[in-house]
Amino acid sequence: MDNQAKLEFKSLPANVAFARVTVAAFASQLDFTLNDIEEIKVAVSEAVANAIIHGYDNQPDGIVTIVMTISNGTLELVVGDRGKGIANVKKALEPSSSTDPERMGLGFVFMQSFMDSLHVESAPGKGTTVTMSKSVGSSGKKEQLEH
Amino acid sequence: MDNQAKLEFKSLPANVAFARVTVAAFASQLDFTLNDIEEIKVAVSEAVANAIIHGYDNQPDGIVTIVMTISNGTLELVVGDRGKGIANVKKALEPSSSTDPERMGLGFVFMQSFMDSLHVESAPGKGTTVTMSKSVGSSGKKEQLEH
Amino acid sequence: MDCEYRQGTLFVRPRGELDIGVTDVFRKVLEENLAKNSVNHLVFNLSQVSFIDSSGLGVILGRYKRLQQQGGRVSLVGVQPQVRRILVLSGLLTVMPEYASEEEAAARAG
Amino acid sequence: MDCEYRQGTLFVRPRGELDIGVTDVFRKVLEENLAKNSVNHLVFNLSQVSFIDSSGLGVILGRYKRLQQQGGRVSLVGVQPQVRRILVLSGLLTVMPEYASEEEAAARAG
Ligand SMILES: Nc1ncnc2c1ncn2[C@@H]1O[C@H](COP(=O)(O)OP(=O)(O)O)[C@@H](O)[C@H]1O
Ligand SMILES: Nc1ncnc2c1ncn2[C@@H]1O[C@H](COP(=O)(O)OP(=O)(O)O)[C@@H](O)[C@H]1O
Repeated sequence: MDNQAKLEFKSLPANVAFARVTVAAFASQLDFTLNDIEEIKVAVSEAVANAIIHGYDNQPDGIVTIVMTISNGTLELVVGDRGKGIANVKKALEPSSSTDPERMGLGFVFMQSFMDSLHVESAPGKGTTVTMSKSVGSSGKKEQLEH
Repeated sequence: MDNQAKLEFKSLPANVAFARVTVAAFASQLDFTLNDIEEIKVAVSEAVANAIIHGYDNQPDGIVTIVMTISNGTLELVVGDRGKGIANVKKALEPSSSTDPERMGLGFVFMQSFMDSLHVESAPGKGTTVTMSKSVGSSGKKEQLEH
Repeated sequence: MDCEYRQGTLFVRPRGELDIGVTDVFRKVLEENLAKNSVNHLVFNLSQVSFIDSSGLGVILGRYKRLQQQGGRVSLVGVQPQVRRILVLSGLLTVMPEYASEEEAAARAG
Repeated sequence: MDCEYRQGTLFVRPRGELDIGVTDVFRKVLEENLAKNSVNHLVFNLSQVSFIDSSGLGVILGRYKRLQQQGGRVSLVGVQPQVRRILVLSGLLTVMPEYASEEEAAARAG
């Protein structure tokens, strides 16, 4: 069954947990394992935390959007903000490339590790859009390939 | 802490449970009791089920929206559809006034019983908007008044 | 959904949340079981039901009406607190007896 | 957040989900406790932590760096499976020893 939903919320730290629960509830319409759902929750936390901390510099009046789509056993998530944007996306995607000394620079690494695909589009001053997808059964396949 | 979020989803029966979990997660940012949260879940189920069954006549391509606002210890929910609308809102609000023989006509009764306020606006052919609110501590007060 | 037929009594054991996401299947399974067995007592074991709204209630009430026309009866077992409030508010608990266990419900079948 | 200081060791017992909704408080409580006690061993008891993301990890890593500069050490206790995967992926488990209990961590304080 194909499905689609969109969530919009203020850039408040408390909404990271809210976004996580919402996406997990939507994802549970597919036959993901509990482990898959935990991974999706981490990826959502990272993308939403980035929108709030980096995109909106912790200002609470920004709007973060998440478009969730289920199609053919795949969950696609598009997390968007209209914040400050990223000048060099390629560099931002590298591990430990945080622009904030108090942070680890692992957000994109986690999104990449826990989802099947990650795509980032950004324009300075305009905002950032993070597109991630994960298919049912893909974790098993991934692990098999690695062995 | 004031907060606001908006959820939009397709008019699929499976999304009633999804909407319930999402609103409950948002509501949990206030100090509601578990009982309050259960009541909010019933009210959301009724409003969303009505939008899907009555508003969109069970067609899956409609869009249901829920605007959730937290302000001064009060949760406000606005559940909207762009479906067929209600010709006589006053009559629809009466108990057992279902237009469907397979249904109980208790949806609005439950929304009214479980929330502090209920307001319905509708225009035939345009859609329906159900506005409900509930304040922290109101259930206790209500019961005290009744005794 | 788990159903068991024993000597005129149909035991039904739904699980989870009874809203419009599941009412079609719930109604269909009930109708099939009522059609293939001679049921004079329908027992809803709601001990695994954590949520119900008016759509879920509607399915129970619909089967109640059907059984009543045929001179049968409907009982409830294992109602959880949050489900009980809905049953009370709807008036369903005043027309359907509630028992502590399936055995007790069966014994009182009359 | 529950903190306990005993003979040079600070035991910290956060609960729930460690994301940016709680990291400010988490960091503040840690800094206060590290300021008022002479700590050479910091033990994070994560048995009640059900979720962590890179923001939560950042707070742990930040205290690790601080303790290391002062010649102190940081240990982990009670890491749950879903939290372990994040710790492994981040490399934190390779720099911080993990113990089965607070007692064991304290005993190995060296
Ligand atoms: N939504 C965003 N808006 C603006 N900048 C971002 C956004 N997401 C990520 N970035 C930039 O990319 C860098 C790397 O992100 P990430 O890997 O998540 O690490 P961290 O969040 O720990 O800094 C950030 O430090 C930030 O400069
Ligand atoms: N969103 C809606 N769009 C169109 N009609 C509606 C909507 N919500 C309610 N109604 C009308 O109001 C009536 C009463 O609603 P309700 O009290 O929830 O009872 P029920 O859903 O059991 O019929 C419905 O039968 C329907 O005709």
